[in-house]
Amino acid sequence: MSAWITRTWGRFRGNRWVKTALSPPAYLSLGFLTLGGFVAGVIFWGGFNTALEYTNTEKFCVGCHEMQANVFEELKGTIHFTNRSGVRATCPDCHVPHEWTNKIARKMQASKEVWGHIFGSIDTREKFLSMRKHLAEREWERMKANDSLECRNCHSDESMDLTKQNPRAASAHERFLFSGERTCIDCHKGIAHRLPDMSGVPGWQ
Amino acid sequence: MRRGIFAVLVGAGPLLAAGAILAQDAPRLRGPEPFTKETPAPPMQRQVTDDMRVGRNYPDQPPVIPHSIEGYAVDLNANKCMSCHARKFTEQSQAPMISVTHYQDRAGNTLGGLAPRRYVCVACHVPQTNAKPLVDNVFRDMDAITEPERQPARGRH
Amino acid sequence: MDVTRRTLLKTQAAAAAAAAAGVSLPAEAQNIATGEDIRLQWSKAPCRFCGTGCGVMVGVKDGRVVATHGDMQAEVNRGLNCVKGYFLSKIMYGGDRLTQPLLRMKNGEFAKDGEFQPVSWDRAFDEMAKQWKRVLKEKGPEAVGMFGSGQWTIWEGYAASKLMRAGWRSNNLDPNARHCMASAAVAFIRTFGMDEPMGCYDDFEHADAFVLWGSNMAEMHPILWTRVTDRRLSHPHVRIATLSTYEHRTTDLSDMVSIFKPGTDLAIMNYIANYLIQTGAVNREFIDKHVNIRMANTDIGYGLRPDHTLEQRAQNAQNPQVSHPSTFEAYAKLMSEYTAERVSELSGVSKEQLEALAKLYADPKIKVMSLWTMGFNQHVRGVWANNMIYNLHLMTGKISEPGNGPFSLTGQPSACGTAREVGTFSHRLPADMQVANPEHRKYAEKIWKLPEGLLPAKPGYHAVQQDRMLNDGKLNAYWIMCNNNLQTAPNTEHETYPGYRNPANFIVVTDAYPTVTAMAADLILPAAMWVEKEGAYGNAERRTHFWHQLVNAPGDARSDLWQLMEFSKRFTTDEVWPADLLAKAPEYRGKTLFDVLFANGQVNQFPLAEIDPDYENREARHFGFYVQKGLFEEYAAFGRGHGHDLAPFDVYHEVRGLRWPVVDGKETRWRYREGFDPYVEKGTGVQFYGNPDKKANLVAAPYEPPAESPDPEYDMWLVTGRVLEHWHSGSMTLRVPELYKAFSGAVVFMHPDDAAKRGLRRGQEVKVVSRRGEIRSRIETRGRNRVPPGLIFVPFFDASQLINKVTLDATDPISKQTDFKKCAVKVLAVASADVGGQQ
Amino acid sequence: MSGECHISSLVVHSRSDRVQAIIEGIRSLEGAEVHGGADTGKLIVTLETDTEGQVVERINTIQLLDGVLAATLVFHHFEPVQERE
Repeated sequence: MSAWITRTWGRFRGNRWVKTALSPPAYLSLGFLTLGGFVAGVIFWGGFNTALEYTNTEKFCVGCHEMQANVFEELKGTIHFTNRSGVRATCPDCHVPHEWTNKIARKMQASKEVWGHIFGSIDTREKFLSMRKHLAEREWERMKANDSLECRNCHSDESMDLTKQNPRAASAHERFLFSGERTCIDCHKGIAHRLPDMSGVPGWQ
Repeated sequence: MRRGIFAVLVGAGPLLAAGAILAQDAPRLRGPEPFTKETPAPPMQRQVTDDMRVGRNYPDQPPVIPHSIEGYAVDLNANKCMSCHARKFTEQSQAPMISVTHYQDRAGNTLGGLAPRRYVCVACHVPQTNAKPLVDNVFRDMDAITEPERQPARGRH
Repeated sequence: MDVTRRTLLKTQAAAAAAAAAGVSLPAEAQNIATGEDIRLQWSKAPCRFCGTGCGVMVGVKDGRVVATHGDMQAEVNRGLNCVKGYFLSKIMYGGDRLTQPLLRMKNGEFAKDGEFQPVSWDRAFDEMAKQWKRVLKEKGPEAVGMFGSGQWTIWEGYAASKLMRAGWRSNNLDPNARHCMASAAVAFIRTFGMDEPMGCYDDFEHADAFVLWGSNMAEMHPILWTRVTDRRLSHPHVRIATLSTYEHRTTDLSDMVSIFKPGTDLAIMNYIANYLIQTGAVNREFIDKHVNIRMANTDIGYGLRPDHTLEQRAQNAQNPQVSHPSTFEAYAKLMSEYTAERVSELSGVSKEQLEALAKLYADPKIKVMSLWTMGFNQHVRGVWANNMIYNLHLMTGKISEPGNGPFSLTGQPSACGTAREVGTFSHRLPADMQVANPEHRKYAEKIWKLPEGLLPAKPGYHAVQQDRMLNDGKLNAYWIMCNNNLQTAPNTEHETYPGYRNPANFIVVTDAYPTVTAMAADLILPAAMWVEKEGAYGNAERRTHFWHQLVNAPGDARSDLWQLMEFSKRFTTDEVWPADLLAKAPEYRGKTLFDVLFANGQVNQFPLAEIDPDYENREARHFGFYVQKGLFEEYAAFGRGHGHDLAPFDVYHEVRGLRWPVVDGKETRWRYREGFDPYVEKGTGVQFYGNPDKKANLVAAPYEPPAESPDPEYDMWLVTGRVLEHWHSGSMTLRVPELYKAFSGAVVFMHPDDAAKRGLRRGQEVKVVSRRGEIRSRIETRGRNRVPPGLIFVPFFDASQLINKVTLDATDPISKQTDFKKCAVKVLAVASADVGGQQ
Repeated sequence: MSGECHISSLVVHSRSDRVQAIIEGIRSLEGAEVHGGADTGKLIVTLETDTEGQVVERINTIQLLDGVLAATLVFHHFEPVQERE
């Protein structure tokens, strides 16, 4: 694998156009280069962020058939889609970290999803269902690792009023959430999408 | 002739001698009066979520569910009910354990876990809304019959 | 402090004093009740709801039902009940039980526009007899009719059939099972020459694959679903495939789910047939030996009124039931049109899914059980749909053996036992005989000991036709028993209600509760229900199941059987039979219908002494003989020796039901198969002996579209049906608080995108409007049913939201069964000024 | 109504030849019930009264019945009365 990368990189560097692009400029002034670099940087950076923000909308997410027909369709029947006060969660609210570094990291992971889309690895319901466990586990792991950060962006445990929760929920939160023994995703799996085969998942049988 | 039918339709405002009906929901049982009248749809009822156990009418009645089960999976992948009511999870969840009868298969063998025939919990156990009963039910608890002196007057709240 | 607490404290106080004094107190002062006090009398009975036929144990104390639970010894359910079954104890105790007859009166006289007033049974029957005699005299037997029930006990249906056909000489008798099972029943006879399934519930424990065609067993047949899921979860190789027009609790537990466009199930079955033919999966040997190929008449209309354009345009609306002998090659040619591409496009089911489904049928190693109920039966091509599924099983030979077979589920507790076996349809007699067949009539007249030529030959009005004839003033004396047809018939506002209130008509409703139908009647007769009478039901697997009377009905409420028999005393043969007939048989002159129908030396041959002394039997005590036994034994004579054999009466009180034919004391589990069915001759393997040539008929038919489909104005499909917690029109289950509170009112299940498109939210009030009528309801975008865009589902149990004002009265032209699953509607927000008030 | 409910029990030692008369005497008192003990002469009696004073009053009355040897209070419980909604 690494040999293949080295070889490919070598061939890439060997290309004439690439060589030209990578050699130092001979005729341009330093001022032009500095200013031009700055302007290009602004355009590039602004464009990058705009594009990035665009990929952070639900519209973008459900632009793919895979998301539209499977996970988004399932979300529609849940409390995160319709509820009392009309505050709803969109795809990126739960699946994209708000903080920049994490966001970029998540976006890089997401390139794999684009790959999957292009090569049709879940382009039918059947394929999606067979992959569901794998996909879900990845999200659970991620949320477990960041202590359910995306849940907490809206559901802060410090702002919870136990008198407004039913007794069962209040006692579970007191025992497990406030104590730090568990994080949100440990108990609240399958609340926005249907569950994969849960055999072997702790807390399920 | 047409007018004749119309007169009868309008005149049909019958009153029943029998039975006490709570007025606001009566159309659910008997329909509008007359039949052709447009009936507004009452609001959808809220789920009971107070976690208070509800008494059973007799020992074999499956207990009703005192909490919401909205979105709970009972499918080939998962059974959400069992993640609290299975024996091994009740200590943590403090939920009642599934009845011992639920460990028996169709042939009467006692199994190590929930019998597959009992997998669909909601076939027997149902959540409740806080809708007011449409009409009194005068079913009498067997205790009320065996020990009438111990019973409060029923159905009069 | 309530009385209980006071009593408890006093008990403690007394106990403390007794302990101090060393005195032992008598039992009643102890803390725990013991001994006789808590002893209950337990007896068996079948459940009174769906066609599954679960056994229940009923606990009685001081003349009241105080407990019920699943009968461990009942083979059907082995101790389980669904939530409705577990609450059977409370269905008889609704606070508004009818306890006396109620007649619409003004100034002490019957008046169509009067108000209901309590009257005695005598007064009620006097008025009823007067009206019946008036109608019979003015218009003849064709103007009297009766709408019965698949919830009637066997003897109630049998007594009704005798009274209608032999007493009043009218075949205008139809059961509500017409709305429920007619397509299945007709297709059974069309294919096998005999009604009802060849297999039984034991198939559940043997099948490798279950294919559910439009059936939501998880809600509608929950206990049979426990047997399917038990099989699936205990045996990993087992697969469940569900085809439906929307997703629901059954699809949750299915391995393969195919959501198809309403009505295209026909095309899917023909695709599978084509696949079997193309891939060489047809069992030619089985076909050659046991199957005839026939072609059905096509373009057969939609069972609407004859002046409807759809009927006038249809080529074969007059003879929809006809089919012609054909060949397998012709059949294969017809099926070859149903390619995966075409059917996938038509149905919306992917080619991959279609093929996966076809493979279940094609693979000879996979034992397949096909299951269906209203999806097929309530279908404008319901008979075809039933035929097509038989075609698949006949082509593969997967039939009449453990685990392999098509299985028609039923919706009512005695749809099979009473409606079909007893023959309470407008065209039938007991044991699959037909009124149009002179031999069959003669046979019936002989068993009934009645003069030859008495029974009318012309089939009577079927359910939907009865409503139309009432509406048109051609059916004028009408008795509705044990059903709630004004809530459950189609297009009620235009076709059903006007007939009830037509001044030319006298409408009698027998029911236990004031239902929508009862409220629109002229005379209401209070009924005894379930274990308030001795009864017998027949379930979907041919199981006949008895119960004893366990408690008395309240007040003056009386069983349907008592009402039918008692009312027959008010007519003499001279009043209702033609003079020329009586001239030929003068010995019948001057007798009451009760004398000739029930006191005929057969029905009244069993004395009261034969009744189990542990049980009350009000009807028997009233008439002076063991009524139920007499009726049953006379009825059983129709089928014994003809493949419908029933066991002796008393046996059924001992066992948890038996599956007919019962030959030499043994029930039959798989009919038509050697080794299981005693009627199959040795060495033949399989014999479909219902037909004279002992072969089954494979009846080929094409796909034809529904009567009404969505268009730009009425842009949604409407599908109606049931929910788990309520049974049919809810007249019993809505009166049980726990069941009412479990599902407290009908809603419109709608896809969230459809709601969003119309600016509707969950819980918002809407109008559901069709070309026939409209109702107001509320939007549900979540919950147990997940409908696809373009389709809504509305249950029919809620009388405040009478969805059958909206449905279309199109029927299968062959079976005359209504299609409650397909019509076009639009859904509109209710103007904010009109929104229903808060409670 | 006073707002309290007092439930108490006593053992009433009675002369065996007077038991029937004593039982009748006790039963005629408001809120008093005899639960058993006639065969041994040790009657088990409960009292249901509105105040503590009434308990004492009833015991005095019982002690004065002809044939009563002793009336001993064994159990006393009271709680506020909450009318059911």
